[in-house]
Amino acid sequence: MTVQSTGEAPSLSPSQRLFAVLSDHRVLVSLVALALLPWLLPSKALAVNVLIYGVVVMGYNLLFGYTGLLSFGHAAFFGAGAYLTGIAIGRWGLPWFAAVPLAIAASTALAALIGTISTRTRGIYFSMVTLALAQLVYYVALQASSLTGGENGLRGFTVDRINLLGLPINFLDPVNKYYILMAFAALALWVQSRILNSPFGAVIEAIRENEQRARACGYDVERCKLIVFMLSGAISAVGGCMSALHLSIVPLDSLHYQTSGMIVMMVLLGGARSFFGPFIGAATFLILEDVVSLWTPHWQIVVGAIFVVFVLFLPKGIWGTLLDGLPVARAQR
Amino acid sequence: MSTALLQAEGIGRRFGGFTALEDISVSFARGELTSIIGPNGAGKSTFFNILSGTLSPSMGTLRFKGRELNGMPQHRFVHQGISRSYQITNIFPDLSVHENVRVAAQAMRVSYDIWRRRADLVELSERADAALASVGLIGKRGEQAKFLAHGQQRALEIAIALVSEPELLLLDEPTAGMGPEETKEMVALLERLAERRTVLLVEHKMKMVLGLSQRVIVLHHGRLLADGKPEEIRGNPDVRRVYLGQSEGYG
Amino acid sequence: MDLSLIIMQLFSGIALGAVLVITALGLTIVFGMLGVVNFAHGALFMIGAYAGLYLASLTGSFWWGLVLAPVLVGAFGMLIERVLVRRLYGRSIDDPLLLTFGLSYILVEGVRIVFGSDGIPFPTPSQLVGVVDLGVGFFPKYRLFVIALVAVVLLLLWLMLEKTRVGLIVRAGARDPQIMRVLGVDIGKVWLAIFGLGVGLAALGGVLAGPMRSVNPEMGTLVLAEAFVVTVIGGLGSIVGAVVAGLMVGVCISMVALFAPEMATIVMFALMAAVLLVRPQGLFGLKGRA
Amino acid sequence: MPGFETTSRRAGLSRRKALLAMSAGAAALAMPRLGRAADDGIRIGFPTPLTGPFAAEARDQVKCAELAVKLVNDKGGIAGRKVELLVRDDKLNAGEAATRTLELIEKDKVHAVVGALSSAVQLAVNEVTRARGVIYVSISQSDTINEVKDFSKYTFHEALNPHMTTAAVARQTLKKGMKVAHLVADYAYGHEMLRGFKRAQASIGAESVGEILHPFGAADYSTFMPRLMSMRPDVLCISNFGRDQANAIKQAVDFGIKQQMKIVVPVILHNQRLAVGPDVFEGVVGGANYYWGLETQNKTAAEFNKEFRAANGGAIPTDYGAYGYSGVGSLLQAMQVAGGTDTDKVIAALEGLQYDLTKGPQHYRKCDHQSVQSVLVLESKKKSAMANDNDLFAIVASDPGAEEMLRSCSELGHAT
Repeated sequence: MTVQSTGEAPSLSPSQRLFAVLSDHRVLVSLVALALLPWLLPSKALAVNVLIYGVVVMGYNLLFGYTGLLSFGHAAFFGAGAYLTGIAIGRWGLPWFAAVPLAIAASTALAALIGTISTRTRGIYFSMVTLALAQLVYYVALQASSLTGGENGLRGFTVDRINLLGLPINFLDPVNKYYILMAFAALALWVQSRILNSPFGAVIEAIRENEQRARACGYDVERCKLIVFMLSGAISAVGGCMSALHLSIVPLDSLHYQTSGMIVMMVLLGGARSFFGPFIGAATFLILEDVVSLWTPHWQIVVGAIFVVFVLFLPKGIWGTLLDGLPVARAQR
Repeated sequence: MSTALLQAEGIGRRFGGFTALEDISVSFARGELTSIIGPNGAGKSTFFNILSGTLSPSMGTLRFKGRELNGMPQHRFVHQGISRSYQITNIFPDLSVHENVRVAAQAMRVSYDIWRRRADLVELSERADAALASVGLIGKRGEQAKFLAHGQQRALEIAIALVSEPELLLLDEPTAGMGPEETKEMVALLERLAERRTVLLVEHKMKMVLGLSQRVIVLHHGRLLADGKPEEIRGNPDVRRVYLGQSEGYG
Repeated sequence: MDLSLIIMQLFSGIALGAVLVITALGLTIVFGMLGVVNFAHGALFMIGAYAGLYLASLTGSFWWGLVLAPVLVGAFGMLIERVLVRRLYGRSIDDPLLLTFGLSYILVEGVRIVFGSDGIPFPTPSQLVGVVDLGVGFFPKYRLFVIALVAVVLLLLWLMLEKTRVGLIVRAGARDPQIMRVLGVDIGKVWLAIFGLGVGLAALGGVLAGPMRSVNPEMGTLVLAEAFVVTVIGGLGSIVGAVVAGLMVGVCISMVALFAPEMATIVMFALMAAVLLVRPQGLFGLKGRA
Repeated sequence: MPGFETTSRRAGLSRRKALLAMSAGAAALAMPRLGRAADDGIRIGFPTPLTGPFAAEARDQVKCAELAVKLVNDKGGIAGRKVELLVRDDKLNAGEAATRTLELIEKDKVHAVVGALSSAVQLAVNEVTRARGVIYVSISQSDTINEVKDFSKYTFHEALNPHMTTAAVARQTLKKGMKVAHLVADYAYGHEMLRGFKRAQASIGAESVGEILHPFGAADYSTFMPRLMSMRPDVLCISNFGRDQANAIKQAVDFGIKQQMKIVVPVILHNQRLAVGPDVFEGVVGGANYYWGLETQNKTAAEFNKEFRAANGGAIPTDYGAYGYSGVGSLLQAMQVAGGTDTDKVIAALEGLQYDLTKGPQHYRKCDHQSVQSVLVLESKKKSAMANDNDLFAIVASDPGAEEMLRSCSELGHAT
């Protein structure tokens, strides 16, 4: 995953070279796959969901996969992104292109707040504190119903037309909507890729690998954790903005800890610590839920069992396990 | 005393009701290789952890190049010029050998840059390679650190500590768990390192310490028992009684 | 405000806190010994309520349900430890948490399949129906019984920890698992027993809550969040902490209910955030663990 | 504890049925994926919470909706076109519901949507349908959807609303000079119920002695009981729903509240009464859209029960089930009148429709599309007074439908 300066390059087979090229252009590869997605899945609504949750989980992966911090409260940032987009458009009358950056900025501020408290703790404590603080956000949203719509959810901000360089585009059309939202995803993918390739990207991996050593190397570990918490929250909030524009409502459940749990499930399913894992995990989870819930109303038992199996036997997720199995890929690691 | 690089005055440390360290005052001159010895529970590790910022002292002051270090968080110590290794191998196991050292080098320059490409920071990569070369690991630079042999991992940790170009290098039992062959290589490495910087060692292997060090400090029950040249320590009756007699097996 | 009303609220708060204490205890003991946060704790609480109800209807007596359900569910907990959780010792501390999270989905859905997704009536045992005049007002007999029973369980637990060899091992092990190796204890067996004890306490909480609440597959969801808050406030792994924090949260909720009832749920999360700001390791938590 | 076995057996039976219904739905979804646009059937989307705490209600709704479709298809469909019901699990989650509705509209090209149980879900579905000009008949009891902010010409509300039920219940239980206390769930639906009660109480001349808002979804209500008792009211109005209602009543009974005062709820729920048992609910009075026992005094109800029993092995339809029947049924009648699925024609037909499907005449009011209908007031029976397991309630009154029972159009913000 980490980009290494080219030293003595071992001789690569053509397939290995192809793989190397693909992972060097991982953003492009992701975008091509995403562009095909709506034509492969049974419905456009499902494809948009993969897009949205892919971005949310990708942001979460920065924290969980790359830095090793198991947050159980990431719904707070997904929800905050969605709510603030909706509130900015519906209540304050802002256009969507102003509402989205505002929502991301405010969600990042929320991440700074929650991060300041939670990064003071370590290990399991961190998980529980993030969980409880996110629940606090949930209850605040429930109570502040004049702003959020409370239990009824936020509505009344349907974006039906988007003006692109003077060209009005019907945003209710599922295909248009998908590709416009894909632009958000592309931006998020690019930013995530830059972060991972940056010096800071190396720092968070070092912290995950060995926090004590990272500190002894001269890194302010607590501050780094706070920064990555904010970055992670910001990227997940992008997914929230997309969700608000897509559904034209914000359900209160988007802040609930079960949403956080779903995000964790998705990243584990796809493979933490990998660039493609989050989207693969989101797609697998959502398709699975779609298919299994058609067989039986007890789809949760299947989802739960699959999750248990992954924790026990495939902790690296689908993509991680695939990489381990592929000699082509192993040379890259 | 103006030449002292690091100066400890009346250092003490308590854990709850237990006093691990009491009233230690020593100073370390530039260019010396000093070893700290003492039987188990003598307070070596506590003292070492205080010198490297891992623990803060309950009392006393610590000065580095005349600047007080009390209350400074651990990560700032490296930036002052104090770098350490750990008794139990402490590296980044899943990263490549090169990345292990490169990320340590990076700490001295950039921490929070989220936008530049790290591959563009060529100078850091070169410095990492130089550090690897100096501990003889350059041939392994592409391997995952956890697959190195034990002795090589210890050398890697020293490279990590070295790459910050510390004025004071603190090494906690660098030969722990090593066989005679690996130990010999490590001693040679330590001698080379000591030529250019101040080194402080915590060690168990008596013979090695006495042969290698210019100065030896002996701790016992959290107090300073002896401080002097190796030959003085060898002749010190107190040291013989509490330490040398018991640790024949380490010799 | 009326003094008698405040005293009544205090009783309500203690009764509420008593159930919180029992469930949080199970969570905290398992964490203290095994370093495992059991995310299925809420689901096992719910299973406890169903098991109590089922056993009560089978034997015709609430009391059998009260005694047998924690034992049987505790044994089920031991099975979970042996078959699933044990495989994860030595792996990342996140793994048992994730595993039990998945497990909670299976348990809740399993109960829906067996007992249906509606609630099921869990009548108060006939001996405890009705109210007692406390002088300041009427209070349900059953809730007084819950307070008393929890006090007895706490006493027994305390005696076990302080006076028996098992207790010694548990206390030593909670401080440092290495010590147990030195003592020559079969850690595997101790962990098995502790996990069973923790799950049994969750089940006991469930049976006790049964006659007070609607028994349904989702009843554990809120309880899990509450138990988390209590253990975090008290300090993960601290038994005293769980007791103090449980009662504190209960009384806090009931007092807030008097002045700003709609805030009753938020208050415990706010309390937790406040405690964490001052003491990240919780009121009675060990510093190194936080 | 005999309630235990009967409940689980009942659940088991209906579960198998639901599974069958589900797999049939699965086949229906999987098969026509290729040639959806080609066939000329009429497709009605039906989002309902098949998973979650209201699964039992949802299953009853599906059965009733399917019955309504079957009866129309048996008579040759609408203008020769067969009607198809596309059931989707909304998981009681507004986001899930919105996604499913988008799928129904974009992929399955449904002609109309009927359904939703929770207030949040109906508003989410409505938001999606109204933006896309698809008719939606809501069967959730909250009336936020009738207010001008959420309303659209595509929005119809078949269910009762809190204003109607509280008025009917208050008329039967409150008298001039009575003291009334309120325990209210602190969210929009709870506030709606409280508003209804207070208005009815003011017109009757009863006096409010206090109100307590409780957090939505709370499990413990004991902390509110001492204060409620200290208010010394004659009647306690508990304005919440589902599990909240069951928990609140159960704990009020524990505190001996029933000895001091009468407990009254806006809507008395068939399934919650089953979940908590007869002893707890004994004497509680509440409103309802439907109760099978109406068959002894109402011909339509007898007819509806007969059809339902025939289709479901002798089982009786529940309150929420009846909504599924009347919601889909009224829409299909309007489509018959319109002679097809043309949206504007169907809307016009719905607005002019007089229908009688379960309990007597109903029609949609022009300004807000609220269904004007009768309200039942029920009292939960004592265990010893129950003739059989289904004999839960006594009918206290059946208030005939009238527009005067509703909030006025101008009050809801509509142009009059």
